[in-house]
Amino acid sequence: MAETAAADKQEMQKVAGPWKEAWRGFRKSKVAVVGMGIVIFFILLAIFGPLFTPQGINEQNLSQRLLPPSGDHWMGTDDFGRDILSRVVYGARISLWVGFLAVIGSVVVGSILGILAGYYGRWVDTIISRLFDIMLAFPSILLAIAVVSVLGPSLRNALIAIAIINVPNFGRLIRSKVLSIKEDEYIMSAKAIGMKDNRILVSHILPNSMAPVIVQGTLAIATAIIEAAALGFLGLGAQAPSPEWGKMLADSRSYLTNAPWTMIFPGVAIMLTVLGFNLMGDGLRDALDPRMKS
Amino acid sequence: SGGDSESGGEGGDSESGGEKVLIFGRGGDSVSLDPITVTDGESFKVTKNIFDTLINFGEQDTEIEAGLASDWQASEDGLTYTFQLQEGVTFHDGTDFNAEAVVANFERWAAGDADQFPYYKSMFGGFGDEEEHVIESVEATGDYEVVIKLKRPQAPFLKNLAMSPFGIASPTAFEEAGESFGDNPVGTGPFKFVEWQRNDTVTIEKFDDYWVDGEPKLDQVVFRAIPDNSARLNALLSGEIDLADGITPSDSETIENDENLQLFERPSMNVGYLGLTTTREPFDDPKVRQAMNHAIDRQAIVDSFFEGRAEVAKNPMPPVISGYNDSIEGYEYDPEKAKELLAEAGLEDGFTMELWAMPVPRPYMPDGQKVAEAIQSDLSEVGITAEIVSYEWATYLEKAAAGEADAFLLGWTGDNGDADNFLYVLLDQDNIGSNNYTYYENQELHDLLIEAQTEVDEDARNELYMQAQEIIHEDAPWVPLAHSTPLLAGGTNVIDFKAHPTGSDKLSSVDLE
Amino acid sequence: MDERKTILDVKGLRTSFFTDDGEVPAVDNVDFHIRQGEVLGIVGESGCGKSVTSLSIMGLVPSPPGKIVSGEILFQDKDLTKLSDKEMRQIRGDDIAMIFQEPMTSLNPLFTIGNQLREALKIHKKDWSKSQIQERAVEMMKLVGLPRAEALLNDYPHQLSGGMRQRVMIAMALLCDPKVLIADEPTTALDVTIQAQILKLIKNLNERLDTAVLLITHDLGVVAETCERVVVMYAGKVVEEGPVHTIFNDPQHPYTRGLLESVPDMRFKKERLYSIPGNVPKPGSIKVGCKYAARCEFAFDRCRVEDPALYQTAEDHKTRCFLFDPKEAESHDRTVVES
Amino acid sequence: MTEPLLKVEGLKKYFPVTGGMFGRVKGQVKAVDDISFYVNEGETLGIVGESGCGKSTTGRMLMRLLDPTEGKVTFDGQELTSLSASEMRKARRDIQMVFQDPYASLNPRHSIEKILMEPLNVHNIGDPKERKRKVHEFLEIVGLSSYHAKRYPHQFSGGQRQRIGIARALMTNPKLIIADEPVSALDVSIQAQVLNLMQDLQRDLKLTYIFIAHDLGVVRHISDRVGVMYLGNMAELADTESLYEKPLHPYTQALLSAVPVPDPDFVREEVVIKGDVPSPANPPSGCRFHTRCPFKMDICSQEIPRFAEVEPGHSVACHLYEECRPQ
Amino acid sequence: MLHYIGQRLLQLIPVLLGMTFIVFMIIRAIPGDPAQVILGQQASEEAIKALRTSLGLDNPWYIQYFDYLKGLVTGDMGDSLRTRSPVSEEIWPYLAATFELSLFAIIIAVVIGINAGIISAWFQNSWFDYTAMVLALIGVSMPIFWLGLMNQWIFSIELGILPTTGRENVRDPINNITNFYVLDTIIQGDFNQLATVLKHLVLPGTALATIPMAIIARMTRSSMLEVMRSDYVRTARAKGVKMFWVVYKHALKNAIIPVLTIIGLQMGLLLGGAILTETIFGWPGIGRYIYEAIGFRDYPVIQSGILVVAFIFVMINLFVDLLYGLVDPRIKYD
Ligand SMILES: Nc1ncnc2c1ncn2[C@@H]1O[C@H](COP(=O)(O)OP(=O)(O)OP(=O)(O)O)[C@@H](O)[C@H]1O
Ligand SMILES: Nc1ncnc2c1ncn2[C@@H]1O[C@H](COP(=O)(O)OP(=O)(O)OP(=O)(O)O)[C@@H](O)[C@H]1O
Ligand SMILES: [Mg+2]
Ligand SMILES: [Mg+2]
Ligand code: NI
Repeated sequence: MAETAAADKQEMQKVAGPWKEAWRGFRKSKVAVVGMGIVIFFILLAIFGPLFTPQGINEQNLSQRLLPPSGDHWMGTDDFGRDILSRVVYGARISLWVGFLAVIGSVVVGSILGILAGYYGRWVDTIISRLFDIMLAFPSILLAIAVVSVLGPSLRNALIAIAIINVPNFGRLIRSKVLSIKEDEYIMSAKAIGMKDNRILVSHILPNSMAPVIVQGTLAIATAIIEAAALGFLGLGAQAPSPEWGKMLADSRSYLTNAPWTMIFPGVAIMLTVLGFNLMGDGLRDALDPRMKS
Repeated sequence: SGGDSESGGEGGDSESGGEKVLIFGRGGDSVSLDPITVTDGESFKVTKNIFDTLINFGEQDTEIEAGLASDWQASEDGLTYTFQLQEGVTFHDGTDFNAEAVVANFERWAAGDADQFPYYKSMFGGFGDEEEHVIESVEATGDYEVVIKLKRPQAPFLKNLAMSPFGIASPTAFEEAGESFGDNPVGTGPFKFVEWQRNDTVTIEKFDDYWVDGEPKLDQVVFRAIPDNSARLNALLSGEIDLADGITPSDSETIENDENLQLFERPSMNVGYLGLTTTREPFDDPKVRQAMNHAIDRQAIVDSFFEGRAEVAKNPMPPVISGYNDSIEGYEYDPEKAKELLAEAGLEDGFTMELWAMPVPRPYMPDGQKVAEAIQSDLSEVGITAEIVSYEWATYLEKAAAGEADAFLLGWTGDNGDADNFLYVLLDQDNIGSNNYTYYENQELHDLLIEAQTEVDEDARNELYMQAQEIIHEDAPWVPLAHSTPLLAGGTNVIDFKAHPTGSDKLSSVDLE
Repeated sequence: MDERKTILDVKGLRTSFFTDDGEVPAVDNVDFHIRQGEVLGIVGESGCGKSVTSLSIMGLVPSPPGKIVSGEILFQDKDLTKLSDKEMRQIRGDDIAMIFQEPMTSLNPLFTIGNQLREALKIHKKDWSKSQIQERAVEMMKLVGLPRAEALLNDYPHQLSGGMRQRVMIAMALLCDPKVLIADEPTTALDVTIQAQILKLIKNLNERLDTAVLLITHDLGVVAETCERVVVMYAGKVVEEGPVHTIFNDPQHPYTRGLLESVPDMRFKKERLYSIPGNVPKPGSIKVGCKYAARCEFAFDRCRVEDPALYQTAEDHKTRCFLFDPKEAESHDRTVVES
Repeated sequence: MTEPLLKVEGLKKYFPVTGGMFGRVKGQVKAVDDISFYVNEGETLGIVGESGCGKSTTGRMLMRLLDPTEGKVTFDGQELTSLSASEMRKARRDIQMVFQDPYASLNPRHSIEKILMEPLNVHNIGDPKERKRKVHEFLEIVGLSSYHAKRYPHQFSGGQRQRIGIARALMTNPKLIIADEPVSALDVSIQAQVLNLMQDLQRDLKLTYIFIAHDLGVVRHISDRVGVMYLGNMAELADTESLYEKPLHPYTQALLSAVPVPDPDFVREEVVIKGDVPSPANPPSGCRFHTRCPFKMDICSQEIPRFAEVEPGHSVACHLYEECRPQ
Repeated sequence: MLHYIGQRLLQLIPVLLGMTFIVFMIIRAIPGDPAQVILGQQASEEAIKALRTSLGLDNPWYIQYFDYLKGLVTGDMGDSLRTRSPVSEEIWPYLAATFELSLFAIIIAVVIGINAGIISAWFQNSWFDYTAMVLALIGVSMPIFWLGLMNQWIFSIELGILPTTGRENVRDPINNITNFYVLDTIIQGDFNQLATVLKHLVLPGTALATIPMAIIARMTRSSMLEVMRSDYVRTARAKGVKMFWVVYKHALKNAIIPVLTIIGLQMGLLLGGAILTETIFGWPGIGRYIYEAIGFRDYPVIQSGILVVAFIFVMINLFVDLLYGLVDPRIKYD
């Protein structure tokens, strides 16, 4: 007995909270770590990359148009003679920014609506759920296009549109999570202690419904980046001369035949970033969602 | 690349029975095939081949030539026109073309309203008894003679008649069809209407009884809507279409390098410009506007984004139009000069402005966004910070018309090749709120332009326009950028295709090898 | 000595799970045998390896991460661990059948009872006609005491109660007259009154059909009531094996004794329950010595460094404890244990 | 005779069964249907019954975690059923609960310290320092160490978690603890530890227990009096001795005879009942047990038997004993 | 069952009503005058005014809204402002085009996605599993417009084996009966034409199928893994059932339920969300129809178009819910 207690005590030195535990699980998955590596790489690129790029992002040099990749321009130049590498690097900032902000926006709004619906139920639930139904029945890209048309095309408005179309996804997720947690025994025990409803909401329900939101959020960042690129591609997102990747693709479409590098690199950049978030999201899901554990 | 028109995805089974079918890929679908009801070029591209007009434009210019009217005389005062009509012409429905038919068409048009027949209103001032209606009467004075009387002289009258909207339709057909005439058009043109699949294809086929001998040469023409420029080019490369409209200048190299393809240039009858809203600071100061003119390197823009397939503009109208003032010296690219002018205007530190760029390619400006980027970079050299702004096309036009833009890219394609259709429409104070987006106002200019509208003497009229251009040059409400040459491309098997400056091409003499 | 033939003989079975933390031996060197027509019970606390043992016999250890590392499972002199997948399939459900703990989830909810019953027959009785198969299914349903057998065959599992479903499971297992029936906690999920019915049924069938039954449970009451012989497992090992009377009346291993004493008895009120201190160890966490040493009152130094063997203490009675090592008997007085 | 600590009269809970588009009520599950009992201070009342018979529902109604459909609960002279929500929250200081599933009843994201501190925070007991001390004290009391405070639930075994659950219930010094199957999920050896702990605590802290379980052995071991529930009704309630030695209700008899006894030599008389427990959504008429009862009479399917004393301290709801009742 | 369908349809009414209202408000909040767009840059002011009046755009919004609703009740979805023909007639060919494309795409996605998911789950952690799942991840990470362009370039320009755009060979058009060209050619027994139509479907179809395929594969895999661990699969194996049948009979039927939802959702998404693909591949579909209508501020087309797409979306989901009932006997509709 004494022995076990000692071992017990020793084990206890590494106090691991549930998040730490999840992190440990996350680290075990190779793909997830690769995904996080990619994401971190792009985040660092977004923060520090522009400091090291060979050329300013908007520096035009019409005499150097459409040069293929070379020692001077690793990714070649575009139709303004701008260095594509510099623009792709700077583009990371825009895409990540859009991804994060749009998702944070939809998570915040979706959480509020979802919690209201899930916790208070009755007519609040009915109204909010119907609203989600309506929004989900919309073809989302059309909804985004309509929203951008109303607000005018710009990166900010594209971001708002993406945030809006993602709200019902998070709202529903949180609603269902709240509904299921509400029935958990520890909620019952909190009530038995005499805790007030709103306090239960804040200290028990909210933190416990966050795991799937984090997973979904990571994956949603990936989709948001693609959606932003799609809007940029349609001319409804970032405006010239911003080096947003989707816009870069749209701008260089006509050079696909004679200057393919103008299309390949921004495309690959989108794909890699999105892949990174997807890998990471998968890893997080496995780490945070005990159902997925084998 | 493997893009000769016989291979490609469709394989060899495409040519059924040796018929000559031309597939014409274009950017959009037609709105209606009743030419009088529409204003869009994509409709006219088709109706031009179904309908003939009394007067024709030249093959590749806007000189007037005989059409369904084989001859005509104008009275001295310019108020009466007598037309002799071509005999032996029949409509596709078998009915005869004659003076009665012409009168019936005019009557139909005059009985309409601006909503039904917008171009009639624009070109002839109004309808029926309205004061602004230029045409007083249209009478058949013989089986093949028609007399048109005007209330006041209209200099471009004959050119107006040559415009596609005024194609002569079969009275029997339009009376019978009523509203749905646009779905079953019947004219005298080289091709008969066959089928229209919305947003996809319009098919027309050879009219065997066409009144011009030996025409048309093709058996069938299919107009195919492929909105995406690259997709359209791809379709051409893979041989799915024979002719493609709206080729981006940057693709011209690809086409020229392909031995199976040829490039067609559409003679320029347009202008692309940067409008400076004269009611907004600081563009209310002519000095600033001139400075803008000096600050922008048009040649570089033309070289890069029109791939050289445009002429640098110095006037608001293209040189092909009579009355063009070639003696004006355009503002040369001179950033120093621009800075000086700005300093004179009290803006030595530059200023910040919005630069509006159109979201869609137009014939006069294949890529507004890129031109804007180039301008932005030029302006930054002289200390002006321009933020590029774009709206959806409909919003763009509305907002620009409301004077909400500081500076905006826009352009114009001539309807009838007349100077009036550029200078008056775009820069006269009468058209503020409409096509005069810069809100530019100059009484002297206004007087000149009004006078020119009724001046029948060609030389005197040209003189008036020369003067007008000088005034505009000085006031500089625009930075005229370019007169572009819109591009088309086709397989080398396409023979005798002549692109028309108005944008609608008659395909009666085109042949396929 | 029992004269019945040994039908299944497990020798030195070791089944491990290869996880991120390394090899976890869930079943560690387990030996036991079942004779024809006998009911053998395996008891032990949660996680001690009962299910893994039974799955090893069936060749159904989830793999990866599980694997039979060593040992033999002799069924009618064939070593099951060496059979090919195909050969094993022919034995499963035919010669050796199994029923599981959760009757609620062990039937496929999307197929009718009949479909699932007939499936086993279709696999193992290839030459049977449709009507023969149907007849057999109905017969088995009746045998396990289900009313309206024909009609029930067209029902889906969710239309049945837990007790009925467990009966269906039993019927399914017995369809092909198996020689061995493995029942892994067949009544844990059921209420006592239903449990009594099911246990009675199993016992009846065992007597009537002469099927050997391996009954796995953690309930000592169930063992006492149903089994002839008992195997007690602790942390992946067999700690004691013997006839049911011996085990309950004269338990030898300290764990078995502790276990028996810690169960509240319904018949009388114990003043205070005996409680074994500490927790059931996670498998693989104790690397050296006797796995029970840390919780054992009688543990001495040797227990903590050396793994005891299964000592034969009487005919048919074996114990894994140094107290019963004939060598230890000299230095340790047996009375210590008996007091 | 002193007033009992808790008195329950005519308690009912009907759950509506909803369905369809506007959540129309289609029927009712009569989870608890008219039960009455009392608990004296310092004693343990055991409640047994098969799955779904309404044990947990009863327990929850006592604390007003579920609002009763009908009936009265009087605790310590105070009628709980008429309290406002905030008054009830205060009253919960004195009644606490221990739950069945040691894995689901602790918030996985809170440390043990936080979990144990919560009741103190909620009821504003003591200052932060005192609270911490109290947490450590109770951890020791339930047989854990104070160094466990910083850990999280997943790092404990089931038995340890159940100790934590008990510690939490004790934090506010309650008078009554409702334990809803506190040992069902535990292994036998661990179960004994927890049962012993609960008995020790009762002795030391003068607690009153309502002990819900389905294991008749466990209930016998810990209870002073035992109530047997069947399908939302109380079938029988008596002193432990009298109930186990001389069960009156046929259901109790059947239940007792069905429990396997860890003694291979034990032979008992068999009272076999057939079939399964009917659904509470559609309970049988009359006596709810009549569908399975070996002694069924005609009256059983027509009339609901009264739940009343047949002997002092021994109540039963069965028509068999109707005559021998003291009027 | 009928009762259930009736109820679901009833439930649909407020959703669709809310939807018409939201669409109505959103599109009217878009600046830009339909009359101006229809008549074009060159039109005179009077012409624009006259057109506004004749289109009823001068009425207050609520009158316009109620007029629109009134029309809807009688099955009239309004007339396109641009072409002046009834939307209800105009929309059908577009809808059919998109439906054919989406169906083709979803069939590819389902056949490949589900099987890949099953095999991945079956041979968990094998090289097939890893490859399939990495491909699936790349699939969902790829902007489809980029994929579409690349495919177009490779398969039709460089290799010349597949057509780039459109639904048929324009030189040899098919006889249109139902607007579903595959169906039309089959009805007419013209298998050369059928081959042509299928060839046209390949590139846009695969571009469109990529994401649903990846999603379905991933979903099937995780669903299968969960089911494969279930007790009843163990029961089946204990009976001696062959692994193939364990997977394809016992596990698949259970695993397919959550996948069905995804398939329904994806099919719905494809219907309205194929704008980019339709643009790149010159496919005369509903997405582009609505997108262009937004450009033209063609209010009735936008409203009715979105309404129809949403309606189909909801109907597909209803259909999926009913399918559950077929697959899962535990679900009863009443
Ligand atoms: N798939 C698996 N992966 C890893 N470890 C496993 C797996 N299955 C079982 N184990 C481990 O093997 C040990 C024995 O498990 P087993 O299921 O045989 O216990 P048991 O005696 O049947 O318990 P219970 O009474 O709870 O059914 C457990 O400790 C468990 O952790
Ligand atoms: N929230 C609820 N809504 C509807 N029915 C409920 C609800 N909670 C419980 N029930 C039903 O009430 C009946 C009694 O449930 P309860 O949980 O009290 O049973 P129990 O005796 O505690 O069973 P167990 O031994 O399984 O815990 C059950 O039939 C159950 O289905
Ligand atoms: Mg087990
Ligand atoms: Mg319960
Ligand atoms: Ni070639």
